[in-house]
This record gives sequence, C-alpha cells and structure tokens, in this order.
Amino acid sequence: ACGSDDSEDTSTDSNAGGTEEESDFTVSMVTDTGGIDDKSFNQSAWEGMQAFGEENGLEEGVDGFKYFQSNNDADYVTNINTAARNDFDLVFGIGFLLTEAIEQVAAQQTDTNFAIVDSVAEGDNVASITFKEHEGSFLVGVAAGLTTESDKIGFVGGVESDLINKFAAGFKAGVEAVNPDAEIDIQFAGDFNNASRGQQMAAAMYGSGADVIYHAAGGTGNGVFTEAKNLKQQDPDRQVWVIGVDRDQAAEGALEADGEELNVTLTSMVKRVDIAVQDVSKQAMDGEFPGGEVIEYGIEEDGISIAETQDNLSQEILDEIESYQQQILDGEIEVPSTLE
Amino acid sequence: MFNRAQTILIPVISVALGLLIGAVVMIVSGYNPIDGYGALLKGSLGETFYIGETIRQITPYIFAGLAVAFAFRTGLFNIGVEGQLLVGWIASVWVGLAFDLPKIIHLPMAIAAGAIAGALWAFIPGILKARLRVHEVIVTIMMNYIALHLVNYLVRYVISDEQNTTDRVPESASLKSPFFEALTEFSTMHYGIFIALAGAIIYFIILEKTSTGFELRSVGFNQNASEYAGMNVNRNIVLSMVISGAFAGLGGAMEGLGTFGYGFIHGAFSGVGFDGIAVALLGGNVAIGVVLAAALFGILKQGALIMPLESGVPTELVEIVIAIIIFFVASSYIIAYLLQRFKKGAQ
Amino acid sequence: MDILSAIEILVKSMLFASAPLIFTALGGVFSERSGVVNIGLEGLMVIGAFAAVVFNITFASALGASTPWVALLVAMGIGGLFSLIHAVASISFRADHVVSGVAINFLALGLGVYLVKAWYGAGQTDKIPEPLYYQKIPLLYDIPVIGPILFNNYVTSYLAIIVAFIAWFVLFKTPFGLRLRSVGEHPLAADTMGINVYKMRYIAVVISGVLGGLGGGVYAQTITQDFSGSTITGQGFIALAAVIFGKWHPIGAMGAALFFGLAQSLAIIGSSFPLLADVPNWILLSAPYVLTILALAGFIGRADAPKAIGTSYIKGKR
Amino acid sequence: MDYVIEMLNIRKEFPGIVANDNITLQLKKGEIHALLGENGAGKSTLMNVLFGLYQPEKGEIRVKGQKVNITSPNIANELGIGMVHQHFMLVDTFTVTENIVLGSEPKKGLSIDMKKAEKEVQEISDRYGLSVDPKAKIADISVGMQQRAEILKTLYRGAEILIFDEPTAVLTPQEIKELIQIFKTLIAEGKSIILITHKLKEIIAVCDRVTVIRKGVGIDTLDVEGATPTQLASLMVGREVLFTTEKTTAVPKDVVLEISGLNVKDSRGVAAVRNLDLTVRSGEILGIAGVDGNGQSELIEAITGLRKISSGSIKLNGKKLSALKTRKITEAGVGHIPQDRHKHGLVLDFPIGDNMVLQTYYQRPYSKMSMLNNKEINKQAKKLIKEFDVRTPSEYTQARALSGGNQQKAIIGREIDRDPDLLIAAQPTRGLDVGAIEFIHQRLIDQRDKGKAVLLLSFELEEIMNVSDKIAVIYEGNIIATVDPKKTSEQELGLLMAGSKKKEAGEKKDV
Ligand SMILES: Nc1ncnc2c1ncn2[C@@H]1O[C@H](COP(=O)(O)OP(=O)(O)OP(=O)(O)O)[C@@H](O)[C@H]1O
Ligand SMILES: Nc1ncnc2c1ncn2[C@@H]1O[C@H](COP(=O)(O)OP(=O)(O)OP(=O)(O)O)[C@@H](O)[C@H]1O
Ligand SMILES: [Mg+2]
Ligand SMILES: [Mg+2]
Repeated sequence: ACGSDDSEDTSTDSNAGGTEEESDFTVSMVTDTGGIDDKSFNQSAWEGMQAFGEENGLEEGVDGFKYFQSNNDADYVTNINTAARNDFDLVFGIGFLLTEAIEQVAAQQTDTNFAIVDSVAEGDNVASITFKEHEGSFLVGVAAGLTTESDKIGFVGGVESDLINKFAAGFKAGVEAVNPDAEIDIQFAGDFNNASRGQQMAAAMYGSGADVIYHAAGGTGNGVFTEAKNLKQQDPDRQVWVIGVDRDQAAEGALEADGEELNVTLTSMVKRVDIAVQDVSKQAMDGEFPGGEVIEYGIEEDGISIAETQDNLSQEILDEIESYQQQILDGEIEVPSTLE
Repeated sequence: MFNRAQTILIPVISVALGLLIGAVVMIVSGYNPIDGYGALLKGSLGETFYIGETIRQITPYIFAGLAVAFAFRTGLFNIGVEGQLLVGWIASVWVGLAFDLPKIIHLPMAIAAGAIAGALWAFIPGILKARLRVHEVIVTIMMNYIALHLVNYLVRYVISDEQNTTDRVPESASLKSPFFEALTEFSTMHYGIFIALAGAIIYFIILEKTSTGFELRSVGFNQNASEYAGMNVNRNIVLSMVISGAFAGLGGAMEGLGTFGYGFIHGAFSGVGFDGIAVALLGGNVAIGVVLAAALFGILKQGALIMPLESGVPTELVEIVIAIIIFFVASSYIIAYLLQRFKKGAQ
Repeated sequence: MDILSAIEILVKSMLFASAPLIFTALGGVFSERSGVVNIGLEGLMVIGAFAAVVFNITFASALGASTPWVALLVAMGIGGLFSLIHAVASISFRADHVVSGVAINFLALGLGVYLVKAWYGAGQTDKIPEPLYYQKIPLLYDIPVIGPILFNNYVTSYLAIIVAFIAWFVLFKTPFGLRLRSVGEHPLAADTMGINVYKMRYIAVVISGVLGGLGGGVYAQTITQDFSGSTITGQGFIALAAVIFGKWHPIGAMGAALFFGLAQSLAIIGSSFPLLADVPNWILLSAPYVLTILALAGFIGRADAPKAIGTSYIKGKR
Repeated sequence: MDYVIEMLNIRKEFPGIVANDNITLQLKKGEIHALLGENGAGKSTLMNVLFGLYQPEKGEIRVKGQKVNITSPNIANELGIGMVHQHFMLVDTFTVTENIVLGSEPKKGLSIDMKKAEKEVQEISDRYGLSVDPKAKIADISVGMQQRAEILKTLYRGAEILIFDEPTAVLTPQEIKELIQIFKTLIAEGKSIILITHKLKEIIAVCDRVTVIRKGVGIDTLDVEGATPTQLASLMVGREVLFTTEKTTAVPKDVVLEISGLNVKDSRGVAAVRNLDLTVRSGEILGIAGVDGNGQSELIEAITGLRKISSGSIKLNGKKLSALKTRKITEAGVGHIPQDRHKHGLVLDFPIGDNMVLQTYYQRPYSKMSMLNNKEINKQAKKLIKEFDVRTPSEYTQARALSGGNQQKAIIGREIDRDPDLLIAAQPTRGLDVGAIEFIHQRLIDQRDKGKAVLLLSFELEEIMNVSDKIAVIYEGNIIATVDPKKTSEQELGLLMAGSKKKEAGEKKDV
C-alpha cells in the first residue's frame, strides 16, 4: 500500500464514496517493525483504518488517515511523535512493543489522543486495546483436541512474551477441555522471522507424532506451514494440520497433491484488530474517546473469532466450538490467560 | 595515492552520485525525486524536532562505527557489534535499575556497565583468536545470536518479572534530556551525542596518540614485525577486541539509558551493528570520518521515515542510495582516475 | 520418540536447513579462493530469493510443475548478474572487498523490498504457487532403515551435496581450479604463467553470485515460500562462517553447513527430552552457535586463508 | 651475427621516473650475458619488458631477427622466453609440479593428469640435473629447490632464452655452485641466458659478456674476458670502488654474549640448535658461517626471545636472557637486524618515522605517560634518515614506498642508533648493490670499534671473511669450529660448512 498506484486507488475510492458526509477528523497509526503488510495485526489494523476512512469519506494522507512505518525499534517514539505533530486527532500504536513509546509521547502531547493495541498503557489520553486471544485460542484448542487422532498437539510460539503466552494458555485449556488425554508440546522459536527453525520445529513435532500444530510465530510460522504441506503432499491421506493465527490463514495452507486441491490449515484464530481500530476511531470521532480506559476485545465484542474458512472442520466439531463459545459468552468458562 | 583534496572530494562525489542514481530509480518507478528528497531533507533536518531525532539516530551509529573501525584498524573484523551492543544495552539498564545512587555516580556507573559488558562479549572472540587462532568473523557472528537469546532471557526472567520490558531506569541513571526535548519539541534527543563525540575523540587519542595505539596499529599491519619489536601480539588482539566491544557496548548504553530508557525483548537484531560496518568503512576507519559517516546515515535513515508520508517513496530507497554511496566510496580509485582524466582533459 | 525417528527427524531437518547454506557457502569458497572476499553472500541470497519468488509467482500458471526449477535457474542468473557489481568494484575498480560486499548487502535488500513494494503494493509477496516438496528418492528410499532416514527430502538438498563434490572436483582436480586457486594465492605468479587474473576472478565472483542466488532461491522455495525483507536474515553470514569454518574447502564448507543444520535440529529435538526440560530456553536456542564456536575452538590446526585474499591485483605493480 | 634477442633503444617510464632510457641489449645464442647495475638502475624493469609484464614506451624487440610485440607473459612464453624472477613467482601452497604446469596443464578428460605432469617434471629435472621433489609443497622446500622449480617452470614451457634476476642473492655457496653447473648444462643444451647479479665475481666466473646500465641508461657492453671486478664496479657506479673493507685489528675485551648448552627446536618440533656454545666479546665481530638451515635462524630467534629455548642458557653481560621476553631482551641491550626485512624488520604501512621507533615508541622521549610525542619521533627519524643516508621523500613516507636498499638502511640506522651492547646482523646486505654493501659493512665495523659486540650471520663467505674478526662455523645446530678469517680460505670454510671436521683450523675451538 506504499506504491503510488495504491494511494491513487484509495483516493479515487474515497472520492467515489464522496457522497458521505465529510469530516475533519484525522487518524493515523504507527506500525511496529512488521510493517503494514505483515499479514498479521499491522495489516489488519491498516485494513480497519482504511475501512474507517472509506466509511467516513476520509482520504489517505495528512488530512485523513495515514500510517507510519517503523523500520527499527528506535523509530517508535519518532513516528508517534511525528504523527502527533502532524495534528492527527488520534494515533494508534500497533503492537505491545510500542507501549512505552506511546506512554512517553502521550505524556508530552496532551492534545492528541492515543491508542495502543495489544497492551496497556498509562495516560488519560491513551486508550488501551487488548484482545482476549486466549478465548479464541481456546476455541481453536477445542478444534485441535477434537481433531487430533494421535493425541499429540504442538504449539510453536515466536519469542516468549506475555502476549504469546496468552495464546498458548488459551489453546492448552481448549484442548484439555475436550481431550484430557492429549499431550501438548509448547515450544518457542526465540524469533519471529526464522522460517527455517519453524520448519525444523514442526518437523520434530509432526515427526514425533503430533498431527495438529497451532502457531503464534509470525514469519517463523511460515516454516510450520511448509512442513505440514510437505507431509501432506507426500501422503495426502496423512493427518497434518496447522492452525493459523491473527487472520484467516487458509491461503497459507493451500497445496496441490496428485491433482487434488488440499489445505493443511485446519482453521485460524482471528484477531480483529481492524474492528477494534474502527471502533475506537469511531468513538473518538464522535467525541467519546475512551481515554484512560482498557478496552478488551473478546468473542463478545466480535474482536476474536474463529476463521471464516472452516472447510476442514466437521459439523460436530463446529457444533462443539459453538457450544464452548456460548459457554465463554455466558461466563460459564473462564479461560486462563497465563500459562501456569 | 590520493592527495588531500581527493580524500574530501571523493566522498562528496560518491554521495552526489548515490543521490543521483537514487533519483533515477525514483523517476523510473514513477515517483518525483524532488518530492522524495525534499521529504527526506525535511524529515531529517527540516524542523527542530527532526533535527533532534536525527542527532539521536546518529549517536549509536557513531559508536557502532567506531567499534567496527577500531577492530579494522588493528587487523580484526568485528561483525559482532550487534551482539555487543545488545549486551551493553541490557547491562547498562540493569545497573540503572539495580542501584539507588546519586546521578553523579549512578549514570557513569551504568554507562561503564554497558562498556564493560560489550567489552566482555568481545573478549571471547578476542581470546579465542589470540589463543587458538579461531577466526574472529565466525565467532562474532555466532556471538550475535547468543547475545540476542541471552538478552531476551535476561529481560524476561532476571531483570523483570516475566515482563516484555524492564522498568524504566530512574532519573539518576538516565541520559534523557528534558532540556533537549524541550528544545526540539519533544524529540528523543538525549545527552548521548556528547558521549558519542567524546567517544570519537577518545578513539582518535587511543589509536593515534598513545603508545598503546601505536602497538595496536602495528600489530594490525604486521604481526611478525610487532613481535620482533617486542610487542605482545596476543595481548593486543584481545585488547583490540575488548576496546572495540566497549565502544559497541557504549552504543548499547546510549539506547538503554537514552533513546529508550529501558530494555525489552528483541524479536530480531536492530541492524545498528551491521550498519556500523558500513559507517566505519565509509568513514575510512578514522574518527572524524566515522562521525561524518554516522551523520550521513542518521540523516538518511531518519529522513527515510518521513519520505513515504510526504512523497510516497518507499523507505527502502534510502537503502539503495546508501548502497550506491558505499559502492562509489569503495571504488574511489576509479573516481580519482576519472578526476585526473578530467583535469588533464580540461588543460 | 524412539531413537530411529529421532534420527530421522534430525537428518531431515539438517538436510533441508543446510542446503541453502551449502550452496551459498560454496559460492563463497569460489570467490574467496580466487582472492576476492565475499561478505556480500547475504545480499546474493536475498536477490536469489527475490528472483525465485517473483518468477515463481509470475510464471507458475504458465510453467506448472517445472516452475520452481526454472525459478532456480533464474535466481542463479540474477545472482550471477548481481555479483558482477561486486566483481567490477573489487576487481576492476580496486575497491576494498569488504566495503563492496557491504554495499551488495544493502543494495540487495533495498532493491528487493523496494521492487516488491512497487510491483505488489505490499512489503511481502504472496505464497508461491509452486513450491518445492520433499521427494522420496527412487530405489534409495527403499533401502531398509537408512532409506527413509536419508532419502526423503528436497531434491535440492541432495543437489547441494552433489554440487559440493563437483565444486571440489572443479577446484582441486581441473586446470580451471588450479588456475583459480593460483590467482587467489599469488596473482602475479599466475600472471607470469599467462593466466588472466582478472578473468579468473570475474568468473569466480560470478560463480559465487550464481551459487548464492541458488542458495537464496532454494531457501525461499523450500522454506519460507514467499519473499519479504525478513526472508533472509543472517543466513548469508552463517554461510560466510561456514566458508571459513570449512577452511575454504568445498567439502569442508559443506560439512560446516551440515554441522550447523545438525546443531540447530539437535537443539530443537533436545528440548523435547525430559533431561533438558529444565534448561532455560535461551541456552537451547543458542546451542547451535555455541556448538559451532566449540567445534572451531576444538579444531586442531588453524585454517589459512588464500594468501592474496582481499587484495586487488594491479597489473604492472610489484 | 645471429642474436637470439635484441632489445633496441628501449624506453620505459614510470610516473615521475624513466626506469629505462634508450637501452640496448643484444643476446647471442649460447651465451651467458650479464646485466649489471646498481639497485634501481632499471635491470628488472628491462627484463620485465622483455617478459611482457611491462610495455615499453619506445623501442623494438627482436627475437631471432623477427620483430615482436610482447604484450603479455603468455607471448613471451610462446616465443621461448622464460624468466626466473627476483622474487620467486611460486604459489606456496601448491606442489612443485602444480607450480610448473600451471597454465599449461596436461589433461586427462576434465581433470589434470597429475601423474603425467609429475613424470614430465621428473624427466626434465633429470635431464638438466635440477633435483626437485615433484610432489613436495613449495612451502616445505628449501630456497634452492624453489629456485630449481622456477627454472623448471621455464624449461617445461620449452624456453630457449632464460632470464635470471638476481638468482644467487638468496642462495648458499653450495647452491650457487650447483646453479652455475646448471647454467653450463643449459648452455650445452643450446639455451641462452641473461643473468642479473650484483656479485661481480660470479659474472667473471660464468658470463661471456656483460651489459652495464646506470640510472636507467645503457653504459656499455663488453666481453667479460679480461675484465676485472674493479673495472666493472666503477663502470656501474661511476666512481672508484674499494673492495676490501678497511679495518683495524680487533681488540676484544669483556664477554658480552655467552651461550652455553643451548637447545632449540624449530617450528616443526625438530631439534635445530643442539648443545650450542658461543661467546661474543665486546670489540669484535663474530661471523657465523654455515649453510642455510643449520639452525642459524633458530639461534637468532632464541637470543632475541622470539623462540622458546628447550634448555641451556643465554647471558648478556652476565645477565640471564633466556627467560626474558623480547622486549626485555631489547631493553637489556640487544639490537637485531632481521633476516627478512619485510616480514620482521618493518611495518610497511607505517611511515618511516614510526618505523624508526618500532622498539622504543613507549619510552621517553617518544612517549610520555603513554602519550606519543610525534615531534620527538619525527625528529629522531629525520636524524637517522640523514645520518644513514636513507633516500626517502620525507619521514612521513610509508616504508613500503622505499627501495629495498633504503629500507635496509632505515633498519640498520634504527638498530645502531639504539647503541646496543650486542648487535645481531642477519644477512644485512642481501640483495643490495656494492655501494650500499660498503656502507653497511663500514657501519658494522664502526660499532665494533666503539667497543660493542657484533654477531654477523651471512650465507656469503666473502662477506663473512671480509667483515668478521672471528668466524664460527655452524653445522647441524652446533658450532663445529671457530677460525680466524686471516688464516683460512674460502675452500677451507666451505669444507667446514659442509660438515667435514677433519680440520682444526688456525685456532682451536675457544668457546
Ligand atoms: N612498478 C613500478 N612503478 C613505478 N616505478 C617503478 C616500478 N618498477 C620500477 N620502478 C622504478 O624503476 C627503477 C628501476 O627499477 P628496477 O627494479 O628495474 O631496478 P633494478 O635495477 O632491478 O634494481 P635492483 O638491483 O635493486 O633489483 C626504480 O628505481 C624505480 O624507481
Ligand atoms: N609500484 C610502485 N610505485 C611507485 N614506486 C615504486 C613502485 N615500486 C617500486 N617503486 C619505487 O622503486 C624504487 C626501487 O624499488 P625496488 O623495489 O626496485 O628497489 P630495490 O632496491 O630493487 O629493492 P629490492 O631489494 O627489494 O629489490 C623505490 O624507490 C620505490 O619507491
Ligand atoms: Mg629490486
Ligand atoms: Mg631488480
């Protein structure tokens, strides 16, 4: 979305939709080093912002909505500050890595509103947006627990952190809820960009009998898909599944074997950063900015869900998931958010 | 081989050529180079805020450049600046958090901790090279990865209570400068730049003005002759790595105590250490050169952040420009040759 | 996990993780044996990965199953072309080889990502439609016990090992190899023997580009299956380490790359052993790097680089 | 007259200097033609032109009457011209055979036919009496064998005309004898030879004609028959040259260096110095004569602390040196002019000024409290440059840019100026012209006359005989005889050096 073509696209789009009422509200976001096309939460956030812009007749740019790309950890403060200085009414920091930076700038730029995604930051002009990843992970855990035939399930995390632990904890609880016999092997790659290690880890897990792996490891997760697809390609009848993360990762699992279209993506745990971004932007535009508050997006708030692509899940499993989802909504199940 | 005028002229020409070719790349891919460079300039030097940010960027580049350059001058190739920087960073933060002391003691202590940690991290490849002749390039590359994993572990399990970041270092150990922040409209500029400039001066003095530097350079050029002259070659190899690592560690301390003020879990390398190789080489491995090269890097990298905002040009353009500048500086022979040709032609 | 399947996993992981490193390291061996330092291996891998992925995405529908192989050829070609920059700078323009190599690294990454953004409007490409898959090698796979352990992997992994032996043959058994090495040891002597020093070095650097491009292409088409700025993150430097670790010898470099792949998979397998369960994760994650250092430190006899490495040959100068 | 080579009016310029100015050299078939001139006169340049390494600005080259254009060594090879360079052109890590066949390798299929190559090398070496081990690595063989490998390289390519650029500078007397024998075989085979050497006696002994050049200009070509060394020398230098170094009789006094029961191992761990005893007194020059490889290098390295000793003791003025580090030994009063000036003597990338204080940079006045005092350093450098006539643009010039002779003068100046009680001079005049040699010899004698002890190591008997007050012959790591130079002859010494102990020369072993 960096290219000139793109910005033209968006501008014509918003011109086309120019029938909507004009607003002088401006909003921007600062990515972490993943960038706006990380196929993960940065991208999702940007999609949300674009949708918000379109809906409200904003143009991409300083007078509408805009993203700032961070190339380095040291760029966070700079970018957030630059955004504030360019008079954006609301500035999102995407990713927990930006927490400190948001806090710091928010304390200085008191006229601007800020929001942090995936973390909690202090400040009256800061809204903290977190997700109940553990809830969604619980649901895919249910899918995994019911799908596994070997009773061995893997989890590949990127770098160990509170956030990634939330995924692991919810997942584990989900599996245990439906399949107490299943073993869960939780591993961390120590890296979000090491596909090679991801593939090695997946090879070790599948090789020792696991048949479902849930990854929360960014680019390292690429390797998990690669290994699964390889195994599936060699033996289309073999049971190998990957559960995607953050967005619907069905495309990542597609392959062709013996002329047959297959897919190793069992399902994905979807985190709707886009919805959260739109939501908070709307509130801010309407003068109801939730400054100082922590907004948790879970299943209830449509912030967390299981992916739309569910072709690989049987109806029974879908029903089970549905029922657990209801129990979570009803508060009958309290999903743990830390590994203990 | 080159005269004085050329040593100044060649980098200038290289930078001009780099920018020129960058402009061509922009035109070819449908951007307006004037807008692009305008944005770059504005985003690095156009406002006091950006100037502050640029200066802050330059700070670690100076140290990383000095670290690589120091090793180079003494015949060693330190690709491990990245790792040494990380351990220096975390060590300085650790000391910053662990003690409660008056600033006059605490800050120097935290900075020293960064230098010492970097030095220790570089001591390992140094001693392996000196004692066992293990190639420092391999060891320093490997030590980078080890540092990354170790530091992440320390942040999470030792310095913090299973958090993603450590606490902020207290004021007594902080390089943050409310004065500069106010002056530059809340940029992250901190006092580190002065330490970096002091570092460059110290670099110059150690290497060019002390008898230790004499030895280090001598060993760098010719180990046999140095041994003949009674110098302890192995000791100098270790010392060189240690000083190089100390510079890198100081770079880390600038980040830990200044730019950030805390330590955090790194998903990947920051790249500053690798950029340091380019800074050092661009600066001809001399102190003033390193400072100037770091300034160029800082300006380009900082400006690159604003470029997409103002002109739509992808930030990567800057990497291309940097690459071309490095290429031409490296090929200074041909530039000097052409210059001579040109001069002759004119006469 | 029983021992046999543990070994199977180890070997498998080692083979696929090492293959890109082997190709690239072999490229490094050629270049450095001719006297040209090549710290640009990282950049050559980047450009190879970029070329292979873009080609794969663009031509998959037209070429079908042969796409990845043609893409590898393209990656080799582009890698070779790209390395010409390094060659021109370090051989003809007498540039410091390290500086020029650093420029290659910057340029490859910058250009790769810049073009991806320009062409696809995103910082990373889609998944390639036609990746490479594991293959059971006919006949060999049927050997009891060993077959399934050794002969079920990417064809490129075997290719890497074969290329290592070919490289050894070329460098140490053929006139071309003798000349190439002579140019790296004593270019003036080679010149007096009527060997064109510049030509040999150009060829060697281009070979390193071809093999580096191949390494990157293999990495992208077997492991990541897409391209972004973080596809190649340090593999080229590990390959450089393998060149030195392997004492500038093709078989040595291959061994070093395999060793590294093995150490990595050992650490991963290790973490599932109860014995190591309490070892902090960072130690296991660091294990491959620590093991490499230990292996080096334990090695008896140090490696001597080609004598003329890093020096520009200037005709008519003594 | 049929000349095989004619170089007519050759002019070759380098930036700022005319290395060859209108030089003519004609080589008859079957002759050994000497090319004589001071350091830097332009001999190597002229030969490199002939070999195709340099292109002349002017002039004409004819091979067997045919005008040719030699643009690369390849063409020279094709024309049957081979060159044995001043600095060997051998790849250390290759075998003798690999070096010889490089560039024209016999092939079997795709690979080199090493068997065939080795056989061919063996054949040629047998034919010309050039004994080499075809399979040995260059790094592992003696300088003499390396040179034979160089000669084989040219013969393998069928060279008819052989150029030797200072081939004897690095050889021991025995090896020189062998080389002269080889020359004769080559001539008998119908080859022609151009020989560059600074040793006038060699010219008289083996050459037919000689061409003398001075500062890039051809002076004369004359028949060797009837010519005397003095005549040749003055032609070359342009003034009278004295040959015997003027010196008074030595008055040895106190013992300065005392070595007893010394054992040292070489790099491979083999005993190189065995149970060696040696004494050097103040006011005398002790020359060590011996064939290369008999422990000389190890002995010097042991004295200077560069090599660990296995047992025995080394004392300087009664103080034990053997446990000390090089620096302490230097400080105790040992000066060392090393054998290999590029490897040990100088940091070539340093300016001459810094090289002048290579061992003393940390002492006053060059350093105060660890800070260098560049003013003092350069002052010292200027002084030495002047005193020792080092030809350099300035003290800031990189040592690399100086000619070999001037580099050597710089080292000698540095070592002598420290006024060491013991000065070790290892091959101090290797590769230098007569003028420079004279200068250096005089300096060594001056040291002696100042009451210092000098230990001179040389493979050149003439130098040893002329300069030393006493000669110790080293053989297989041991001093097997000590003789008075006035009472011995080169023949006698040669025999001793070859290990024949039958002679208890002029004096008894007095050590
Ligand atoms: N490559 C070069 N570049 C510049 N000048 C050179 C070069 N080679 C030689 N010269 C110059 O040419 C002159 C002749 O050098 P040359 O090596 O031919 O002398 P030489 O007679 O062989 O001396 P020596 O007896 O010491 O070997 C030198 O004085 C030097 O100034
Ligand atoms: N490449 C070069 N460029 C410029 N000057 C050179 C070059 N090579 C040699 N010279 C000059 O040539 C002169 C003589 O050099 P040369 O190496 O021939 O000396 P030399 O006395 O023959 O030494 P050696 O004993 O090593 O043969 C020196 O003054 C040196 O400055
Ligand atoms: Mg010479
Ligand atoms: Mg010469």
